[in-house]
Amino acid sequence: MNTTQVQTGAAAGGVGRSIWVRRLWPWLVAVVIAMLLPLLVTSNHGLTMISHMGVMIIFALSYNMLLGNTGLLSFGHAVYFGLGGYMAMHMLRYIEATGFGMPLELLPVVGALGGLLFGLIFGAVSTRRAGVVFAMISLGIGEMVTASSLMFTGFFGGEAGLFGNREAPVSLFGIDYGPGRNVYYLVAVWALIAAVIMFLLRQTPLGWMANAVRDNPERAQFVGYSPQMVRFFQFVLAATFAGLAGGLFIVVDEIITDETVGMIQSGLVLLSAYIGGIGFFLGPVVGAVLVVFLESELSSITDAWLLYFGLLFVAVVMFAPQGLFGVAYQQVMSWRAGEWVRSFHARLYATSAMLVFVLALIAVIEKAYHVLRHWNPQEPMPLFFVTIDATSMVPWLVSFAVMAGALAVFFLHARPLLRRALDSGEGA
Amino acid sequence: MSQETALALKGLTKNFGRAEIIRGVDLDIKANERHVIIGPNGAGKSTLFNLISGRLEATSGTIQLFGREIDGLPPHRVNRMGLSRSFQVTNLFQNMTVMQNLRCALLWSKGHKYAFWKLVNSQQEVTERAEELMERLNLTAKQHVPASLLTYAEQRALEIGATIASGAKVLLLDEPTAGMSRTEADDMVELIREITTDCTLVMVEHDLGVVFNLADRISVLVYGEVIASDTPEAVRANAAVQEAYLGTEVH
Amino acid sequence: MTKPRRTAGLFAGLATASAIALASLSTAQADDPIRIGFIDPLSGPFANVGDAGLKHFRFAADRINEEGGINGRQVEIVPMDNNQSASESAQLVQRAADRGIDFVAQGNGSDVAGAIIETVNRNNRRNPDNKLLYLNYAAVDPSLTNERCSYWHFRFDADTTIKLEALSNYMMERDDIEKVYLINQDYSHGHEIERRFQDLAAEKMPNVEIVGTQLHPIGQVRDFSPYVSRIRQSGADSVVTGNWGNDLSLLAREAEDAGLDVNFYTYYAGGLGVPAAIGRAGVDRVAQITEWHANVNVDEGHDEYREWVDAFKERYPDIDWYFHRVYNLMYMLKAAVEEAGSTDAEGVAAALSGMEFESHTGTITMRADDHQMLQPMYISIMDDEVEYDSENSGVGFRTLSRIEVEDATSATTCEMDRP
Amino acid sequence: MLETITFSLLNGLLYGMLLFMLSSGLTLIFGMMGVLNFAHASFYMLGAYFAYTMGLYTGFWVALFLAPIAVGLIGAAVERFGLRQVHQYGHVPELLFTFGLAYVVEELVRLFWGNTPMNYRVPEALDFPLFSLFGTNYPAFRVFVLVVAVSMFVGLYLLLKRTRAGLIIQASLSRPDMVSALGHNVPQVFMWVFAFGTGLAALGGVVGGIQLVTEPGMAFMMGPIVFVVVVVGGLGSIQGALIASILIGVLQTFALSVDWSLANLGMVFGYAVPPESFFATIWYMDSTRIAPMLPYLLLVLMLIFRPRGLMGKRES
Repeated sequence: MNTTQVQTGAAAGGVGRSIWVRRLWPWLVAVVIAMLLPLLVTSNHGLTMISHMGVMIIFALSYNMLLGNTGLLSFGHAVYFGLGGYMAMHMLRYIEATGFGMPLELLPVVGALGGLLFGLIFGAVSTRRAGVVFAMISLGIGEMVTASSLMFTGFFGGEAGLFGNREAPVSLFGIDYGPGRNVYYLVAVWALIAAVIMFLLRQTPLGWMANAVRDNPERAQFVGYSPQMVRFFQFVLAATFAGLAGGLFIVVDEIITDETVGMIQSGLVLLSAYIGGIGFFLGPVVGAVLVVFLESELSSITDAWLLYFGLLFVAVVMFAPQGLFGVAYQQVMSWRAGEWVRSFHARLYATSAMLVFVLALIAVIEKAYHVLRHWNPQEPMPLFFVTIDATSMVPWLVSFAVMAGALAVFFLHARPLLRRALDSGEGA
Repeated sequence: MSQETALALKGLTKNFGRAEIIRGVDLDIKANERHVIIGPNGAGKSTLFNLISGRLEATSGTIQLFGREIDGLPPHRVNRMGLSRSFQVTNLFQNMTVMQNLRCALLWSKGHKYAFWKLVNSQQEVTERAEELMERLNLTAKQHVPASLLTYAEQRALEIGATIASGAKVLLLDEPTAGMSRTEADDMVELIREITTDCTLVMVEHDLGVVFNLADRISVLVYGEVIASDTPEAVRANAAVQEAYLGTEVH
Repeated sequence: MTKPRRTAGLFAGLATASAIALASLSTAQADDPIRIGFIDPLSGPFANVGDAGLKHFRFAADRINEEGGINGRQVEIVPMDNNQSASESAQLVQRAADRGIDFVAQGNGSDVAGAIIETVNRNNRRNPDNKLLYLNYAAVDPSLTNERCSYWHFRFDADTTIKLEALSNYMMERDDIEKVYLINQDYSHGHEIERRFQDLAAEKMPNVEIVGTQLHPIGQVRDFSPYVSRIRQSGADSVVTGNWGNDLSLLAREAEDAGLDVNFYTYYAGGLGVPAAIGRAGVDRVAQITEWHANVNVDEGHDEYREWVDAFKERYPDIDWYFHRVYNLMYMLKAAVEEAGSTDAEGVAAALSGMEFESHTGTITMRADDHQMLQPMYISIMDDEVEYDSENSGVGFRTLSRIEVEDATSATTCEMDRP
Repeated sequence: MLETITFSLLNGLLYGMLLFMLSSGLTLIFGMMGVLNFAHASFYMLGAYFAYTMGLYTGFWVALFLAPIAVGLIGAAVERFGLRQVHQYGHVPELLFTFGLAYVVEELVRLFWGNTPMNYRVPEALDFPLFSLFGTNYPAFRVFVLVVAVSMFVGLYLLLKRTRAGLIIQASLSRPDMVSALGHNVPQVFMWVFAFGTGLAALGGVVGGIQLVTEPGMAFMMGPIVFVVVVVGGLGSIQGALIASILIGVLQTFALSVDWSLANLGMVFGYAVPPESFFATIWYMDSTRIAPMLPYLLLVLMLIFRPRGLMGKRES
């Protein structure tokens, strides 16, 4: 995570118009993608999923304000997401009951205020220290709020949660928010606004000092900053954006339950941010999109989806701690540096060896699930365009042989080859 | 030279468990003087700095900065009251560039505090001051290099730069020339002399050449006590000092 | 970012790729089989519960298919994993509608059931040409057929009110039940039982004194001994509990360990790991109230249904045919589709509403007022000498009493919106 | 009342000792390696499952010894091929690695043993009531659990205080950098400490799986509470873990067995909150309903006011 700490520095000098244009266009691309996505995704479920992606992007970015920017590992960030969501839901129900004139477009702001409120309360007690102490306090607060969700059923609606109807409030622009597509656009606009703000926040004095406090809290003190206050402000801001995400979430789902404040949700946002890459602004965005996609789609494809999920995470932590976005970024940098030209074949070779290994591993896992979990293991099993009998030895032997072969090729031949290719480049 | 007292230590002690490291230090440092603290290894010089800068809390005694008590305050509060320090072991934001390190050091003193509604890059005053500092530190060419990739001497220079950036009225420098070659050390001394024309300097130093060259006054710290505090000439002549320190270490 | 162009390009590529992947995944097709979306936890902590339900549905579907299907169309069960999450379930309902699935079945968790009702209502309002029916096989919160009742929801299990009604009719005739202790999980299901049973005791069980009520946190208690010692101190002779899963297993085992001599009247002692976890500790001690249990077939001589139960056991040796209501559900759905002539939600709903069906246990009725099934109930107690044991635990259930339909019913406050 | 207190104490102690068996290994691993092992409860679960499966072939008594060893070896492998790789990136990735590992282990357990609870029972030799108190039987197996836990503590204590290996471990609990300074092969030491710690957790699982329920959710259920114990006791302190385990065990058992609420306290001072006011929910909340929250409240308060825990020597 130490690759691109304060990425603003390089362009520190003048702020000419051309730089602004260059800086602006990635955002324009994002806008265009967000606009066009519903043309590709037309089903209601698909629209809900991409709306969830938008929500998760805000949530994961807010999480990264803590972990990536300030070095605070939180196991309870969902508290602010969920409580923000509940605040917004109560407002929605109030609108439904009384006809109060708050437009739907502004409902997420109520969520943000909820996140802000609880961020102030819990932030005050938890940001005195960083590191393990902070992590454990966040865990404790998360568990406490979860436990209290069944105690204060008036607020949390018990285990059944609370429902609302997003068609009840008026719209600022006269939009009908019944159809999922219109809700998606609302999410997209908010996600973009939130992302821009969070991007700019990284470049403010507070954002810089958050990095400083993460790397060297002591030095930060000796330039006049209280690390606790820096953490506190970052924490409160992160909680506010988490609350905003929660407020949007209830607009999409029209239901909120206590699982939104729970450990699983907190774990999910941590996974999203980390898998994407916490050292990059866009890392959590990639992670959020991927995690929502996998959570939503993988489960309908395979029984083993939680195992794949866990393995993916472990693999990222072990082999790509800079995150998937970080890996991609490195490859692009390497491409720019011309390393690809001389190592293209070696790269292709190593990547395909690894790919073969992963495919064989998937085959093994799928077969194991078939044999151990299917009521009738003898039933022919479709696997990679062929149909096999998972109870016979042959497919297993083939898979294991392929796995072992691919690993051997990778470690004994491909990797040394790749190293040599890269080294020779440095020498030249 | 004004006779106002910049830094006053009274009966300062510090114990670690049963070990007494600082054993009742009284010291008055006048505004705008260059005051060097010398003493054998383990005399408690760094501990004294840590007490003054708020990194450690004193066991007893008081510390006053321009007449205001600062003992017991956290380091950032002390810093905001106009006292800035450097470290013996380079202590920078290693992942940040030279420019970023200097800007971070400037933000508070330029009144930006915890602002999250303005961008660092659009603060012209901060940028200009940082560029000015880099110029003085001879680091302009390296402004986009992360601190961790600088040479040792450059890191020391940046360390000093980060310390003086805020324009503190009292500077505490902890062995700024440690580990440097002769020419590097000379450059450093020149730099220090230049930047401390209108502020108070308290410095720990081993290199006696540097000490006598730079100091207006010298205090000698031995086993947690100040045994002498006077002009360089007087200290040089002081019998107790010669016995306790110079006699044993200087040939 | 220092390298905006590169990163943005990557992001664009990734987003486009995933968008295309999405698009390819979600195309609705209406083809041959009649599909039932089975929404329950198939992974995570409650997976065993959902998994057992899925096996029931699959087995019944296969039977119907062997018999020629429904109107000549095959029945297909589409498993959908909701992770026991209400909001996840709401999404799955949408997905089912997208895929042109006409029926969704769910059972675990009244919170999830509530979310599904809401979503189905909303879907049927917002997408009138893609309507869904919700077939509920186990969620027992009374509100689902009272204040929250919906025309699109059909409940095949007896709700809490009905179960307690039946239980109280049994208890009022037993003169050895004098002191009852209520221990329940601290959530709406448990609250409902506590409240409702107290009302019933006041109403019609003059012989029964409630000597204590206790709510405990759900799924959190590892050690029930404090509760057991309270039950002992209260002097209770019977305990009524709606606990399920570990909360029931641990409670019963603790009672056995401590030598507490009371009878437990439970909802869920008969399946999903509980018999194995309680084992012989429950003999003549742990009773359940259900719409059926395997030894009913022996007592009442339902040979055809015994064959069904045996075949299920052969196919899934780890568990037993437990949800008789899945049988009812599937065959009533079959009858309704045949009557309506299509799987159109409105037609099938009209046919199901008020349908009378000859099940193995007698005539059962889907009450038209609130779409609540009315059926006879059985109170049975653990016994290690019956023909069918549960989940290979060595203990099964012996009928204590059969409660006829008229004693197992309750009024409804449902005011249904009908199309 | 005496009955309630006696049994609460006994049961609290028992539950506390179970917690201790899990947390001693965790605190050891943390103190030594600085790794907060999120997967620790997963090894506890593996202990229970291994013992159950082995017990089918070898009987309980052999499994009691074999299962912890087998799990310890798995722990060693996890350290050798997983953690060590991650170690270079720092403590946060290490922690996240174990976080992911917990997911994977749970899924694998579900895969191999299925979703339903195992029929893992008290061995016949211990299946009798040992004594009877106030008319309630106290099963022999519980006493056995206590005996195992106490002998584990004593054994651990002697190992740490009386043997050379123990002295090294102790030294490095307070000063991890010492180990290498003393010329020990640090990775090797880490591996065996990790193996040993996970083995201890597995031993807890062997008896805990019987006392509680052996099912795939058992790790998730125990995981957070073990953290509470270790943090409250003081990271790296075995004695602290023991005290905190018993404290939390007894605290939770008491909260569950005594009906109590703030209103009771209020009555002493002749003060009551009107039932319809905002704070009434809290005011009239039974202690039994607050019980699951108590350990976490304790955790947060402890971290705010005394971050090094009861017996800890350093903060983190």
